[in-house]
Amino acid sequence: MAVITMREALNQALREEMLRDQDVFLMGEEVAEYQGAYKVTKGLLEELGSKRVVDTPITELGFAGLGVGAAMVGLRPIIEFMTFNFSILATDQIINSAAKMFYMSGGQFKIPIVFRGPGGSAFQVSSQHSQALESWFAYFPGLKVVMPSTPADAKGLLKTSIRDDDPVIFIEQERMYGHKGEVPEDPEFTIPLGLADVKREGTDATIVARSLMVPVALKAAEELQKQGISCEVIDPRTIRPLDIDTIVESVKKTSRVVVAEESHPFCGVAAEISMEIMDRAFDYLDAPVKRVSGADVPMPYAKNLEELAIPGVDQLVAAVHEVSYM
Amino acid sequence: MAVITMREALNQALREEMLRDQDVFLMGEEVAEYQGAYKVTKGLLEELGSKRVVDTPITELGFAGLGVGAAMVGLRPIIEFMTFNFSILATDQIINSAAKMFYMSGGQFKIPIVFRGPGGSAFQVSSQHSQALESWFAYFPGLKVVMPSTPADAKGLLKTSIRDDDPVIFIEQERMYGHKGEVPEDPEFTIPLGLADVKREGTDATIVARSLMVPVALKAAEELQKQGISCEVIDPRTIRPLDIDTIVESVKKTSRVVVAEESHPFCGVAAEISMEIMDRAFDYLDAPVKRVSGADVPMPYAKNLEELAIPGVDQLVAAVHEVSYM
Amino acid sequence: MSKQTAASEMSTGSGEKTRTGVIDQDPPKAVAQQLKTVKQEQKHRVDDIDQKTLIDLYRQMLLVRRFEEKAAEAYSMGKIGGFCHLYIGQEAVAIGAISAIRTDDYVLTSYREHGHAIAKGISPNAVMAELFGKAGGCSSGKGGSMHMFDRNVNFLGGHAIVGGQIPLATGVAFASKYRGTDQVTLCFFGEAAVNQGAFHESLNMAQLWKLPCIYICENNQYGMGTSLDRAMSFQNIAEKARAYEIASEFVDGMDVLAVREATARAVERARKDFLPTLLEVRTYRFMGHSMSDPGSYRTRAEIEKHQERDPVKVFSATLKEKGIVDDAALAEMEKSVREEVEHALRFAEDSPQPAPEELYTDVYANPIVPRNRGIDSK
Amino acid sequence: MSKQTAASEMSTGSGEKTRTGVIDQDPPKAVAQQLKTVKQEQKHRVDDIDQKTLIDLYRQMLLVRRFEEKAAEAYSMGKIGGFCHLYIGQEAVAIGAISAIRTDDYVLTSYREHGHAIAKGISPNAVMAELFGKAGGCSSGKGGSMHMFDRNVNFLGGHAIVGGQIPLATGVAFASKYRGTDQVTLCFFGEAAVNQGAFHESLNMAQLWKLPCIYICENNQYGMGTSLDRAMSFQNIAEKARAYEIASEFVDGMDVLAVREATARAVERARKDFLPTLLEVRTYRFMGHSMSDPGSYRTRAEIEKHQERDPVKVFSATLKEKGIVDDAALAEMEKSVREEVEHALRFAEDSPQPAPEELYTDVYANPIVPRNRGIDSK
Ligand SMILES: Cc1ncc(C[n+]2csc(CCOP(=O)(O)OP(=O)(O)O)c2C)c(N)n1
Ligand SMILES: Cc1ncc(C[n+]2csc(CCOP(=O)(O)OP(=O)(O)O)c2C)c(N)n1
Ligand SMILES: [Mg+2]
Ligand SMILES: [Mg+2]
Repeated sequence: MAVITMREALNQALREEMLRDQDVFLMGEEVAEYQGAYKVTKGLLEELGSKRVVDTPITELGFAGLGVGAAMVGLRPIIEFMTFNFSILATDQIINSAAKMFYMSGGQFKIPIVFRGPGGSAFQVSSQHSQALESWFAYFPGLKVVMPSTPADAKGLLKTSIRDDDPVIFIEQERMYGHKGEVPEDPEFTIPLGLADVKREGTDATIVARSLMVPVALKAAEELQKQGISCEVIDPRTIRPLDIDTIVESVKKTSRVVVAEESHPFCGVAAEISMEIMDRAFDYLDAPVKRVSGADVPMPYAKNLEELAIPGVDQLVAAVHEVSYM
Repeated sequence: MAVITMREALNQALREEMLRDQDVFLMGEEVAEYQGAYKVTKGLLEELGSKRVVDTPITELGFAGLGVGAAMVGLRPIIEFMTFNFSILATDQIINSAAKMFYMSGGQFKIPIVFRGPGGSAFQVSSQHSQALESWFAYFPGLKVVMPSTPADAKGLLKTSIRDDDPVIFIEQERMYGHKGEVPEDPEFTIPLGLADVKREGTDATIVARSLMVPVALKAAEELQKQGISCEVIDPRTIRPLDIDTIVESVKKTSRVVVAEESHPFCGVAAEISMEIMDRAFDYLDAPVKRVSGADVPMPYAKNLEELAIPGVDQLVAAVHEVSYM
Repeated sequence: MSKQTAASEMSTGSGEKTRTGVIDQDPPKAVAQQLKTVKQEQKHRVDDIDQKTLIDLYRQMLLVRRFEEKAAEAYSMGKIGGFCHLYIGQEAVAIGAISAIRTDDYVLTSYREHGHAIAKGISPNAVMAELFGKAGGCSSGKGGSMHMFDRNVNFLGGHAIVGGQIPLATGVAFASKYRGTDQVTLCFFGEAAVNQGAFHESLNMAQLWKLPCIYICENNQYGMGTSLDRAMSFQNIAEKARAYEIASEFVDGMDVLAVREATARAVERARKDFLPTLLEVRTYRFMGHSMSDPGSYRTRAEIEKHQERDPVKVFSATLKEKGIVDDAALAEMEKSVREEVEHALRFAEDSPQPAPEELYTDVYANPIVPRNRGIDSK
Repeated sequence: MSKQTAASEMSTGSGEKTRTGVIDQDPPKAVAQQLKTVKQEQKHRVDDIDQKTLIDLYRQMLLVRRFEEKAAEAYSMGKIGGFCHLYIGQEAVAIGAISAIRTDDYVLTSYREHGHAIAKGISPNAVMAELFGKAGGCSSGKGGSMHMFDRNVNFLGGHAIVGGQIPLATGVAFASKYRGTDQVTLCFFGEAAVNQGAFHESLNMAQLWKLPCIYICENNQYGMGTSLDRAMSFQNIAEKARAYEIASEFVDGMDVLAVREATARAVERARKDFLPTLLEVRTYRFMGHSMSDPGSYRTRAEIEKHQERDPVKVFSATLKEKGIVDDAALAEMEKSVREEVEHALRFAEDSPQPAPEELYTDVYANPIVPRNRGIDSK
């Protein structure tokens, strides 16, 4: 297997699925001639042509809705938001059209669309350009929400998302495009949605982490191993539907859980996971589930403040100590 | 004290605060000449004039942003969304402008604005017109979120919200406008934000409920009383900031909690409350916190399905039984 | 040429000029067209169309009118819930426009869509059952008055967020061009939707990419209780097309044939050259915004003036004057339409409620067996 | 009259016609104005303005130019992070326009705002320190390059969502009218923002309610890598004002005096009659979209052609030719500007980082002592 970046893995997934299915097209700001603001769509215009790879005006509500309309009649649009921050302008079409169409038409119009792009914290771009929105979308039945943390997951999950018949919110962490990893070359390599991955096995405590927090959690687990604490690191990968069973199984083994997220805490995914753990494994818990989240403030620009706003290894280590009553 | 409807209580709050402060104005679709789609703004145009009470085009993003701009230079806009469903079109201005302006300007521009209107489930208007968005807004630091459940709370909290210097999302339950209750007449009657109210005292179990679920919870508590189970019903009233202390105090007394909400469950307010309860009162809990929420589906139109989608007394009673291991 | 009949020319994307059916260049508040003039115009148009089509058009308008009168009755009796926006007065728009397209063409519209749904070919039974929230409804009872859908006749809703259908329709048209089919899309919306950003964003994309979408603004002069001039700084909607270099026409929405002809011209451009068009169709709703609207924002006299131009009456008069129908034929049609509506009502009443388990179906097309269960009240 | 200097007339809200500074009616891709003609125009304008103002305008343009060159240097050295959008080439727009208003008037703009911030009166020190993310920055280090604010000079940001500032500015103008002050608001945005719904919604409200807002579209012909004609179906932005019945002008953005005059005309309408105006100011950015843009979507030759009309050079030439400055004076200004920029750099470097506890301040103006604590990582 080749070692490639998350960016390249996503590019491969797009390319392979577009070659495989003529109904798939890619649309967004600067996806074609500019090769993508983050270069995820590099080379696609040249290979697939301007019918399949379409640059849009800056008109998020409009082209998101256009994508949903095209999906109603059977195309399979991939709508890139230059960043998910701008998807906020398009939420009406994502929520009121994409998420509800299948239901309100009594099952007549499925919406096979992927909304994708970078999300989460970026590098020093302040609060309008640096925010995590997964819980926001995951709240709505009708949407699926996917957040890969490795190049292989990125590729396999994006391919599955494109083949899926429902609207999928696919959030790529803006800081992780350069992360490298081994990625299968088989064009039929896919990863099912709704399946968590145990990124590291362990016995003493469970860390549930997604996206940018997965490498942080793995580093924390290494740290803790040195101290004799064996951590299991679980990456749900799909936020909705959420594979709570895998998490609960781990909790039954470890009895201690930390949920890490770079998002704001209030009504976030960690809260949802904790509630579910409590519901299904209450008697196994030796300590309350501990949440380690991004700061409950808009993202500041200053580098030192920004660093403080995003959870790091130390905080995870401290949290595991806390649930271990150390 | 006079017994009046929620609608009238809100109308009083608007009128009193607009008479009190010339900087307060009210803007939205059909708020003036039509007297409000739900008649909450009845009589205000006549009494206060068209400078203070402004009908807008159907242009939610535009007039929400206009309100934020006016607030930057010291006016105190009240922006009515005909229903909060339409606020989805305005989320960019609510989140990226209103919620973040004070922070990203380093504390220079406060945004004293109230976004208000009906929210939650309405009567048979299907999924685009019947949804609960409180967790959605409460996720963002910088916003305050208020949801009254009685006419008195509605009046007192709306007055406080208008006087507050931060952006407040004020959600009135669409089905509750006709609900009646005693309301103080004192024009200085206000209720602080961030303060929960114990709507009923009890010793055996705690039901946390907001908005439409409060009367449901009170009925369930009555039912349960007959069965010899004494329930405490707590209404947080303000979702953000959340008065978790009052809830935790109750839990320490009852050791059993049900959180009721008509919203979808995933990443909702009940999840947040449960996580906080677990964090602060883990050792007091005799059972996992039980969530009773609206169905995890878009709201259907058909009356029989709609009824199934919204939690009722029976479900709350069953949930209290469950946490009581009955 | 009198002002009323002057053909004004509007610029189009390709520099070409289209004929327009302009009947009234006065600002919106101005008086409606004289009844005589409309009928005059309509009589000329009749000559170009075969009798069967004319009678068919009339019957459809009558059907929609009687259907909605019946729905209003059922609503008042509490058999229909929620919002219910009647189309009475505007029938010529949906029926004229949709008569100019094929079954495999697409239609999207707003919440005021009973007329469009029936015109596109959904049976009155299925529309009425949907209003009743029954399993036999065209959206299985899940959509209701504002969300009618039917895959089989390419009726793509029924959308309740003002302006929301405009980007969607643009996408449907995008798909036709993408696939190289010659299907066109009709997108209906009210004049108040023009103030939404979605309108602006969509028209720009449609002309930029030359998409076969026909934007039909049903200018009934009110958005709920707000008259056009209180919401829009420049009220000539057809002219706004210039900001996007889109072809446009101003059309008399009380004349079913005028709407049909203008739509046909737009359809030709769309089918052959993938070009979009904006039609501003001036019409008027005779009823309140929805069943619960007291309607105090306009006078009885204003409504009555417009009712003189009732599109159903005007058309029946034209057909009679032209000798295409006689009183007996009209009475016969009235009877058969009333029977059809009665039948729809009975169908709706007899149709079962959706089964309780339907609450949980149709959320996902690929439901991933939830490993997480029990997170809601079920 | 040659095409380049023809004064075209645009309709305005009140039916009145305004003079325009139209210099170029060709579609955007067409060649830029001949250098000679611009200078000709500018020389005429010089005569109407006092020397001190002229020199001041020049010095400001030079200051912004040198400031940004220094910022680019610091960025390359890693002292500035995030996005950094330079204004080089467009200086005449912000400086010309802002020179036509008072300190108590308001300015809002996009993320490309260093020039506007300095022109409105924020000290280069505070702007540079903000770029450095330091406590001495005009937004205390919390906003960064895209979010400069200064309450004291009514500089209201610095907004990073394309089009987001347009409704905000409309609201600021609403407040001036509400209070009956004669303050006007300048709202700057790029031409790509015109495609956003927010533009459409705002202009409609501004003209409907007659708000004293001046919308200044800085048409630099590219939105990131997308040229105007690839994103907008009808590219004459000034003309789009007709869809709202708003007054508009097309202005040469390479001539600081042309911008100043056009703005002054708009300001008069706004101050006296609360009327909005749309100015389309044709300009060009000489650098990439942001510091990280490789810029492969346009040729060196294209950029160089526009650089011949470099607004700073054109203006210094005009001033020299008119005898208002000589080489010595120019050199002196250059020196003092460079010193000012050096000083700003030192100020920024010396300014402390925000204290860690600042992470948690300024979230709420009325912080309600959180009864819930510890929900985040602190
Ligand atoms: C985004 C949004 N805002 C507000 C509403 C409430 N609403 C429903 S219809 C309507 C008036 C629309 O008028 P128009 O577009 O002219 O269509 P008409 O009702 O006249 O057919 C309003 C304000 C809505 N459904 N969606
Ligand atoms: C809503 C939104 N979409 C996309 C972006 C990313 N973006 C930032 S600037 C820009 C180009 C804007 O071009 P224009 O409005 O012409 O202004 P200019 O940069 O030329 O000054 C884009 C696409 C954004 N910031 N906001
Ligand atoms: Mg209307
Ligand atoms: Mg530009």
